[in-house]
Amino acid sequence: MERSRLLSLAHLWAAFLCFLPATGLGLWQLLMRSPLPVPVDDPNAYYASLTAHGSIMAYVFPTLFIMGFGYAIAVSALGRPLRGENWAWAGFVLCVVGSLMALAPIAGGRSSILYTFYPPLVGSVWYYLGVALVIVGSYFWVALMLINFAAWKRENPGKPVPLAMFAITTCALLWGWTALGATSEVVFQILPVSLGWRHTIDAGLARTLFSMTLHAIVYFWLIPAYIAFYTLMPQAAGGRLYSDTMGRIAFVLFLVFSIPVGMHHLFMDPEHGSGFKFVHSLLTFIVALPTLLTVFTITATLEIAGRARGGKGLLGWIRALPWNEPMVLSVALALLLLAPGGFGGLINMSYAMNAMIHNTSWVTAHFHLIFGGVVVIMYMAIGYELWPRLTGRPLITKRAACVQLWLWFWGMLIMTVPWHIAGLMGQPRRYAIFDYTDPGVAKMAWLDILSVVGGVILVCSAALFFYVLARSSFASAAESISPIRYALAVNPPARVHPLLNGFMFWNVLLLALVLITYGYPVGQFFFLHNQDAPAHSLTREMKR
Amino acid sequence: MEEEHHYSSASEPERVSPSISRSAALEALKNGPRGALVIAATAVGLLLVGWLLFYFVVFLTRGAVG
Amino acid sequence: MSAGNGWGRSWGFFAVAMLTGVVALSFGFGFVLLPKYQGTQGPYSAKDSLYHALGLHTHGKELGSVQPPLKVPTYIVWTDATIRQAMGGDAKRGEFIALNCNACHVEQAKSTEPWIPILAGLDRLVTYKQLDDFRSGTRLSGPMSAIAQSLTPQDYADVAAYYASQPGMPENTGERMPHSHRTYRNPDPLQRLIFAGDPKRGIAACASCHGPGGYLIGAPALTNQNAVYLGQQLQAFAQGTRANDMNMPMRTIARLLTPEEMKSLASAYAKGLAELP
Amino acid sequence: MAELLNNEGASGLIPEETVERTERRWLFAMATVLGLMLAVVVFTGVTQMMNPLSDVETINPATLHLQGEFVESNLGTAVETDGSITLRFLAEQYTFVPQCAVVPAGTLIRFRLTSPDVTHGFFVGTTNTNAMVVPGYVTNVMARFEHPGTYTMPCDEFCGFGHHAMAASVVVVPKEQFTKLRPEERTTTCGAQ
Repeated sequence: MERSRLLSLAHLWAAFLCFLPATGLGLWQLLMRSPLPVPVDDPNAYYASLTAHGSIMAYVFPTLFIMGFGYAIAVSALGRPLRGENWAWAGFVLCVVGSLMALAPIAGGRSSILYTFYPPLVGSVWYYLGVALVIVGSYFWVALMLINFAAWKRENPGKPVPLAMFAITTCALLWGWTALGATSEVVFQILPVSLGWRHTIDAGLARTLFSMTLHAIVYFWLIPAYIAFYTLMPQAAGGRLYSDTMGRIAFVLFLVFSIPVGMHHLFMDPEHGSGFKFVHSLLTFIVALPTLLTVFTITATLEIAGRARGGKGLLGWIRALPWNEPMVLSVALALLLLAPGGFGGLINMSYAMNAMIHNTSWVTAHFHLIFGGVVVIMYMAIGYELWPRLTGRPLITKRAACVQLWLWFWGMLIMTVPWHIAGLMGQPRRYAIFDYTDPGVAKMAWLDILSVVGGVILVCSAALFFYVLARSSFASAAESISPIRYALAVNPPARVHPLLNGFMFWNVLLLALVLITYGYPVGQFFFLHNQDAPAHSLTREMKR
Repeated sequence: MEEEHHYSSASEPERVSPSISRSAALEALKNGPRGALVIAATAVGLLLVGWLLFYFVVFLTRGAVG
Repeated sequence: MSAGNGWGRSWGFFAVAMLTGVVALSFGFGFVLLPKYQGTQGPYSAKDSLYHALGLHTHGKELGSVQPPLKVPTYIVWTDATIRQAMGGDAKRGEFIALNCNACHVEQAKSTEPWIPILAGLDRLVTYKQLDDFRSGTRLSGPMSAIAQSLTPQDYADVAAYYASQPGMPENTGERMPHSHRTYRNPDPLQRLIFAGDPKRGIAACASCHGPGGYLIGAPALTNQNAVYLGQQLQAFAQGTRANDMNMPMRTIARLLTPEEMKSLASAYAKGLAELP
Repeated sequence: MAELLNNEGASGLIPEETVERTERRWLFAMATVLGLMLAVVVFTGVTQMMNPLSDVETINPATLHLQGEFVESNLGTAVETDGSITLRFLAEQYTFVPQCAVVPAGTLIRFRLTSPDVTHGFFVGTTNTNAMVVPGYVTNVMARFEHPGTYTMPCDEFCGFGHHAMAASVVVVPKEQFTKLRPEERTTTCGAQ
C-alpha cells in the first residue's frame, strides 16, 4: 500500500511541477499579444513558448495527473493492491523521459511547430519521439487499468464495479482508442520524414488522423473531473449521489461518442466533403448529452446535500452547502465555467456556424474555459483531496485552498471572455504579436490587456496552489487520516446491468461507429493523387 | 445481506462515504430535486436562447458559408 | 439499478437501435437532404447530391479563366530528386569548378565589386537554384547564363557544396536564442520590418525566411551580403526585371517597399545587423 | 455501514423509479433542445446554402508555378465567360499572392486558394468567409460581400515564424465601378506606392 501511494504521489508531483512553469509561459504569451511592454519580445520565442505551453498542458500535465489519479482509484476503490506496480513505475519513467526529450528541442528553438504538429512543417525528431514515449508510457497505464478492472470483476462476480473505477477505466479505454489517431500520424507520417527517410507528407491525411485524437483527448481530460463530481463531491458536501446509473450512462456515452466527432475540427478544411462533416456535427450534438445529463445529476446531488444540511425552500439549500470545502466549491465553480465553455462549444460544433469563429481567439477561449477552467479546477480540488491521503499529512489550510480556487475561477473568466469578443471581432489565434498601430487591431487592445489581468490572476492562483501542496507535504504527519471515501448513491444498486458493468459491447459499438464515420474520410486519401507536399523546416535544411 | 450494496461505490465498506443515511437522503428528495431542475433548466434555457441569438443575429448576418 | 425496470430489459437492443437511428439520420441529412440544395445550381439529383457530399465534384477544369502560363519564373521544382541532388554535391570537386568563379566572386568568395554577391556560406539549395535559373534564362545575366550553360546540374551541386562549406555569411541554421526588441514595440521602423514585418501592408518579417532565426527552402540567408547587390535585387524584384522567385513572394513584397526602405534594409543586412541592438 | 443501507425496501424500488423517471425526462428535454438546434442548422443549410466547403480537389504543391490554374498569370480576380467571378490566391510562407484583389459587391465570388508549402488559413474581415488552405488541396469557397470597403484577410493558421505578418486585403467596390476596371487593375497590389 505504501509503495502505491508513492506511485500516485510521484505522478501528481511530476504533473504539477510542469504545470506551474507552463502557466508562466502562458502569461508571457498573453503579454506578447497585448500592447503592454514585455521582456524578450521575440516572435520566434513566442512560437517556441506556445509549443511548450501546449505540449505540457495538453500532453504531459493531464496525462501524468490522470495516471496518478487512476492508480489511486484502483487501489482505494477496489480495495486491493495494484497489480503490475512495477510496470506502472516503468510507464511513469517513460512519460518523464519522453517529456524531457520533447521539451529539450523546444527550448532549443528546434521545434517551434506548435503542439498540434502541423505537417508539412517538421521539427526536431526528438520532439516527436518524446511525445511518442509519453503516449507509450500512458499505454502502460491503460493496460494496468484494464487488468485491475478485470481482475476485480473476476473476483467479485455479479457485483457492480465501483463507479469511480468504472469511470477511470472508461477514461483509459477512451485514451487507448483515441491516441491511435495522433500516434499513427506521428509514426507513419511525421517520424519517417523527420528522420530523413521520406520527404513528403499528405497534410490532409495528417490533419484527419490528428482529428481522431484532438477531440476525444478533451474527454480523456474531462472524465477525471466528472469522477470527482460523481464520487468525491457528494461526501464532501455531506450528501449522496443522486443517481449511480446516470453516472455510468454518461461515462459510457463519452466512450462511444467522443471519437466519431473529431472531424468537427475540420469543418473548414478542403480535404473532406460536407457529408461527413455533417455526420460528425450531428454526433457532436449527441456527445453534448452526457454533459447535460451530468449537469442535472450533480446539481441534484448538491441539492440533496444542501437539504440534508437543513437547507429549505426552492433554492435555500444552496446557502446550506459547505462552501469552505475545496471539493464542493470547485464543483460549483466548474459548473459555472462549464456554462460559457459549453456555450462556445455549441457554437463551434454547429456545422456552418463554425465559419464565424474558426481559428479566431474564440476557439482558444473555448478550450481554455473547458480544459483550463472546468478540468484543471477539478484537478486542483482532487489534488487537495488526495494530498493528505497520499502524504499522510493534513492540508495546512482549506481557506487558502478556497481562495486559490476562487482566483482560478475569476482569472479564467477574465482571460477568456475578452478572447471570445476579440475572436468575434476577427482576431486570429496563434499570433505572436499584433500591430496595434492598425486601427482595426487597436480596437481590441483593451480586450488583450484585460486578458493579461486574467493571466496574472491565474499565475498567482497556480503559485498559491503549489504553495499549499508543498507546505502540506512538509507538515507534521497526522495521527490518522481518513481514507479516500467514495459517495454512496441515494439508491445504491445491488446489481447493475451487465452492459453498464463492462465494456466489451461498447467497444464493439465504438469500433463500428469509428469505421462508419472515419472509414471513408481516411480511406479516400489512398485513392487521391498528387497531394503529397514536401516537408518544411523553420530553422534549418531538412536532413536529406 | 445488505452489505453487498456498497460495491457500486467501493469494494470495502470503510471506503464508502458515511455522510447521510438513505432515509435522510430520501427525506431531502421528498419534493424531488426541484431546485436542481430549476437551476439546470434555466441554465440550459439560457444557453439555447443565446445560441439562437448568435445563430440568427450574429452568424447569418455575416454572409454565406462555403 | 436492477436490470428489469425503467429503461427496459434489452439495453443492448435499445442502444444499437438508437445508434442506428442517429447514424441513419446524420447520413440522411448529410448526404441526401443538405447537398441537394448546396451550391449555386441546386437542387441536385440524388446521385449528384451524394457526389457533392463526398467532395467528388471539382471545379478547376470547368473554369474558363484557367489559362496556360504567360511565363515561368523558374523551372526548378522542389521534388525529392532535385533536393537530393542539390544537397548531395561534392565540395572537393566544387572547389575545382569554382576556380572559374573566383575571378569575380574571388578567393574565399569575398567579392570585390559590391554588385556581385558573396557566395561563401550560401545555402546549397539557393546556389543550385540560381545556377539553374541562369541556365534556363529565367534569371537574366549575360556572364552567368553563359557559365551556367557550360555546367551540368551535378556541377551546380558541387559548386553549391563548396560555397556552403566556406566561412562567410552565417548559415540559415543561424541563432535560435531569443532576443529583445523584435516586435512592433520596437520604435525603429527598420528593425520592425526585419524582425516583425508590417501586416498592415502585408509584408512579412525579412528574418522569418532570410534569417537570422528563420529558414525557407530556396531563400538565402542575407546577413553580411553586399549592400549594393541586395539593394539592386530588391529593386529588380519590385520592377519585375528579376522574376525568378518561385510563386512570387519577393516580387509581391518588394513592390510594397519604398525605395528608402529597400536601401536601409540592404545596408542593415550588409552590416550584419550589427548596429541593431 | 449496515445500518446505512438497511432501511425501507432494500430493493429501493419506489424512490429509484422516481429518480429514473426524472432523469429520463431531463434526458428527453435535453435531446429536444439539441434537436431544435439541429433543426435550425439543417433548415438554414437547405434554405440559405449554409454549408461548409465540400470539394476535394488535389493539386501538386511543388509544381504550382509551372502548370495549372495557380500559375502567376492566373492569380487574382478573373471574370468567367458566364460573368461569374473567380478569385485566386496562393497562400505561401509568408504572403498571399496577389497581396490584394478587387471584387464587385453583391456578387457571388468563387474563392480558390492553394498552398505551395505548408498549411495556411484565411478569413475575410468579420464575414463568414473562413477556410483552411492545405498544401496539395484546392480550397474552393463561395462568398458574397454586400458592403463595399477594404477587408483584411489574415492568415489564420500557424505557418511559421512570419505567420503574424501574413495578410492580404480584399477590396470590395460597387458593381458598376468593378466593370469599368481593366483586368490588370482588378489584380493589383493595392498597397503599392
